[in-house]
Amino acid sequence: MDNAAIVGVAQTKYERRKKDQILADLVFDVTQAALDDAGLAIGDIDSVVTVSNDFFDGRTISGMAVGDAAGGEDKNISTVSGDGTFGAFYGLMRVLSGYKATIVVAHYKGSEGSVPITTNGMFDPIFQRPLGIDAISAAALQANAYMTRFGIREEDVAQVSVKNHGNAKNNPCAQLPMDITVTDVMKSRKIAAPLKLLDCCPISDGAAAIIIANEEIAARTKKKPVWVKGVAHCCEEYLLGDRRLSDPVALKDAARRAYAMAGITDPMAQIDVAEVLEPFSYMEPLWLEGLGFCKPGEGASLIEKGITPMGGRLPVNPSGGALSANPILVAGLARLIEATLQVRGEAGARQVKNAATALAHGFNGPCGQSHCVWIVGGKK
Amino acid sequence: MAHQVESERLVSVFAYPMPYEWSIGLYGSKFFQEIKQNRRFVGIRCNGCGKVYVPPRRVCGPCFRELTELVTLSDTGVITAFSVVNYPFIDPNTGAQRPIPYTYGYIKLDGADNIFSHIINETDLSKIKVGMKVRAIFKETAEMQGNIQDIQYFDIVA
Amino acid sequence: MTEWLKDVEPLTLKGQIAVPYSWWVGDTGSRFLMSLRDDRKILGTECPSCGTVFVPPRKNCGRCFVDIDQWVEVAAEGVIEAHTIVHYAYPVQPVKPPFAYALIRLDGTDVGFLHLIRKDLDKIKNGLRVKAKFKEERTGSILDIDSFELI
Amino acid sequence: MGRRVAIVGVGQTYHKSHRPDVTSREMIREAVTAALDDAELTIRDIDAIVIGNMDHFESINYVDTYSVEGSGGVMKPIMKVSTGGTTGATVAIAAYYHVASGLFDRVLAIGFEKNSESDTTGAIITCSDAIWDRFSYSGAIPSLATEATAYMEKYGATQEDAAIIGERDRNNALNNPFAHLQRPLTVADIMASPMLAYPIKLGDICPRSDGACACVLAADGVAQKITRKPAWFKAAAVRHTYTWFGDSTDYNKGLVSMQRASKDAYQQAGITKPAEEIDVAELYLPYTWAGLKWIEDIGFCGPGEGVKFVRDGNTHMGGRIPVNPSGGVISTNCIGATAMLRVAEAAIQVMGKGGKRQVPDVKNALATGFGGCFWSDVVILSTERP
Repeated sequence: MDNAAIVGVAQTKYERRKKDQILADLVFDVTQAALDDAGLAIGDIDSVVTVSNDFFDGRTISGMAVGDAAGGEDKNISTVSGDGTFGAFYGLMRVLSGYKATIVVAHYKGSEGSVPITTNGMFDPIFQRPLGIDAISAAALQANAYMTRFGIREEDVAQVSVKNHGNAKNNPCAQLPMDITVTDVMKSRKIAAPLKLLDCCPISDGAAAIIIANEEIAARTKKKPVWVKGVAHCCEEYLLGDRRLSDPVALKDAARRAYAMAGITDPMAQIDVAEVLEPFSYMEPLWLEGLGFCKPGEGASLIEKGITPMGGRLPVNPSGGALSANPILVAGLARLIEATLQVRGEAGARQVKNAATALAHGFNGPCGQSHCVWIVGGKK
Repeated sequence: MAHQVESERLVSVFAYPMPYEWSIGLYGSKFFQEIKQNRRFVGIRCNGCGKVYVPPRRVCGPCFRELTELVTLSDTGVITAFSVVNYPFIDPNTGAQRPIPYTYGYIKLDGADNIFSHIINETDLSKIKVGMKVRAIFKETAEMQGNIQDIQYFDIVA
Repeated sequence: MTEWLKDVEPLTLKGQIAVPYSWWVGDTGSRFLMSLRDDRKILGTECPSCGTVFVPPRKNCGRCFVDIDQWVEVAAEGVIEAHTIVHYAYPVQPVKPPFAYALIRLDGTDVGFLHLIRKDLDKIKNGLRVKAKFKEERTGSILDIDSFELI
Repeated sequence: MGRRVAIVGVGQTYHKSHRPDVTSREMIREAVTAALDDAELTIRDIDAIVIGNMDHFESINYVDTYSVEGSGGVMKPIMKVSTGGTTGATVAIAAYYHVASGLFDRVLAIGFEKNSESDTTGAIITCSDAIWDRFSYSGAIPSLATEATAYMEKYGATQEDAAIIGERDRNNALNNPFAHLQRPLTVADIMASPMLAYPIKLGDICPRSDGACACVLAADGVAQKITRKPAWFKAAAVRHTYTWFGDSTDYNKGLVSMQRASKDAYQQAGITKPAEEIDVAELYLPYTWAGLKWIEDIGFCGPGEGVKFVRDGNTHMGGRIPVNPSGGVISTNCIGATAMLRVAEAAIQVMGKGGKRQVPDVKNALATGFGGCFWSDVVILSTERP
């Protein structure tokens, strides 16, 4: 792979409802801020990828709403419908194909639609949707399958929520910085067993942007470029019953290929910080297993062992993760932005010491059907 | 099992509307506020290219500039294009057939540089032409809800 | 921020997308649903390459990417592989919470079958056996199976 | 710079107004299997997949994950790209970048639509802005009608002139076994068809179809091993000019996005005289007037010269630049696949696989995508490795 770098990043503060802003307003904010961050002008950008979803936006061709605000005038522009890590992947491919700098912008307003109804739309219209299943109840099935298989207790995964809401206190963009205890999580309202309210992400509004550039542009940007070392994505089967929900095989494959590109053979030793997309608490340990940081079934013990909290060997989700703000689609890009900030050493109070190599992760589809894994680092 | 020849083909029908509550934004809200308070239109001028856009919005795409300068516009304009809609279709806002005929029009409001689309209160093809002058007919203030239908339609005035 | 913006009250528009949809079930799915409707029997298909028995039946195997035309009748009972008890309500759910979703491995199949459990919620455990309860009035829908019940 | 990329196989379903026999997923597989067969590859040879459609047309969220059983995406990278009417072409272009980037050697691009599963106009209306336009907007036809009216007034074009395009494309469709509408339609038939929105009559516009299309793209060095005649990408350009409805409606300027995308594409391909250097074109013409006007925006002829250019026979089979040997969009329109069908048909022409619809001695073929609202994609394929 040729060298490509993340040279500019920006995100809004994530909030339950940004009533005064339309999608284009959010996108304009982050587009300008990402350009400022990079020290580039809109004229330096020769390719634009917007990220949106017609169901969530309540509009067919949802990308139309933000073309102007993303600086798309007379530029090669396209729209990825999926998580921001996938949009960024397309942006990267454009740079590797000869564009100088691609801006990737994602937006989402959970406040404007119905999450159960729009995510019911992910399921098979003939065999599953009439049953009323949605993203939350499907996740609960996965949580049940995973936790039953390995004998993981609800208290174990509750620790993820405690850790990530606590980390969010150091992230000014996070929506739900909270001091909570395992007991708080356990006592929170039942949603779909074993998931309780505090095991679940909030509904969020927000936008994020990153600029991916070639070496020529990266040589003259304001901030230290963060290089793309490896990236891959992979999708597994569709119907929930066809999958072994406790075994994230697509994530394993994506990680394998991303690690191979980045020269990573021992992820726990070679990766300094990880940002994984965990809209539900059980997902963090499950994804960490898929990413090869531990053996299957051991993910839930990493907090207790002191490995994944701040100060541990592998701090996971110093940003507070998706549990602390989950603007869908934007959420994956936010993971990549946090990884970038960590490698730059700009993460403020949540900075992981000597973070040279960071992992970011996002996914599409119910129960993490299609995963994308990024490895970024400070050196070419 | 024997392979049977089947003639019946089933459909799976879905009848749950997807509800939304879209933000209008401060720029759009200002437009509706002016209609309600002053029964007038406002647009916004780009200080880069000088264009006046209606409805007001935050960004001029070609200039990639933030817009700030509100401009009061007339309630009159000129028809630049129109279409008398006379074919049946489902209105996604209601799930039922939209009443037809009605006339969908592109109107260049006096003082604006782009086109405003709305309904023109004339479906007789012999009585409507491109270039005709039209005037906005607003709802009674008490009935206004802060949306595009606070303008009832445009009447042909000449 | 521009001065005049401060005096603007942000408005919203309530609306919906209410386009009606009707998905073709296709020949393969229709045969499955008609069998539920007419015979109260659950049919699957078997991949000629990997031998997986799928339910609901597939026209092709996603893993081997080959056509499937081998039909099999599978049992209307099986084992719970995963479940959740749902406590929140929204309009698309066919029954009122609390109820359960379960992935059920029907006897003679190799995949989980997603459906509802409505009774004995406090007794549900993975590994327990359940049996399909058919509706009296059947229309050719996945909901012709009312739900599964613990045996 | 990116790697050179070629299309090495194409596949499509037959097209009909309804495909009750298959689900979308099953229909997608028909196109994928056909494309793989054409390239003499199996799904195991494919490194990544790009797919797209219009979400609210089938009301399926995340078709990338929905479709894997039919697309072949199980345990593969799959990405969804969605840009309305241009989707099929933007998917093909995204697949092009997958290969050009050096990350993937063989990539499958898929476009599909089942228009029969919703009310097409109702679904199209959801592309308009909910705050400003959705209460009055009535689908694609009135916008196109206003464009046609403006063109007629400016250049004196007549309804009969436009009808020639319909007659031409519907005639061409008789040579395409995959086309949806396979009955000839004459200028007189079109003139006599019911008026929908002046000046557009039923015979002037595209049908709604169910169907899918897939292309296999491969990298330089790989492509030559798959086929003796790869269709090499010389250019891929996209311009989307519309954010606000009322900004793009100055019809006197022509279709600005098409002008800009063409200019970019010709620059990439080193083409200075399109009318001489392009041998065949597959254009996304959703209605007849586009066949007069947009060939001006693409630069096949000057502004206002479209009618003469067409009447002189330049765009008919046997002319200088035959347009839409496949029968085009007026004969087949499965929206999410429509723009990919243009790219696929251009590839078919370059690869010499057009059968009865083959144009002789094709070196360069141009394909366009068009969509909501007034967005344009241009792809140029060639026998010549760039």
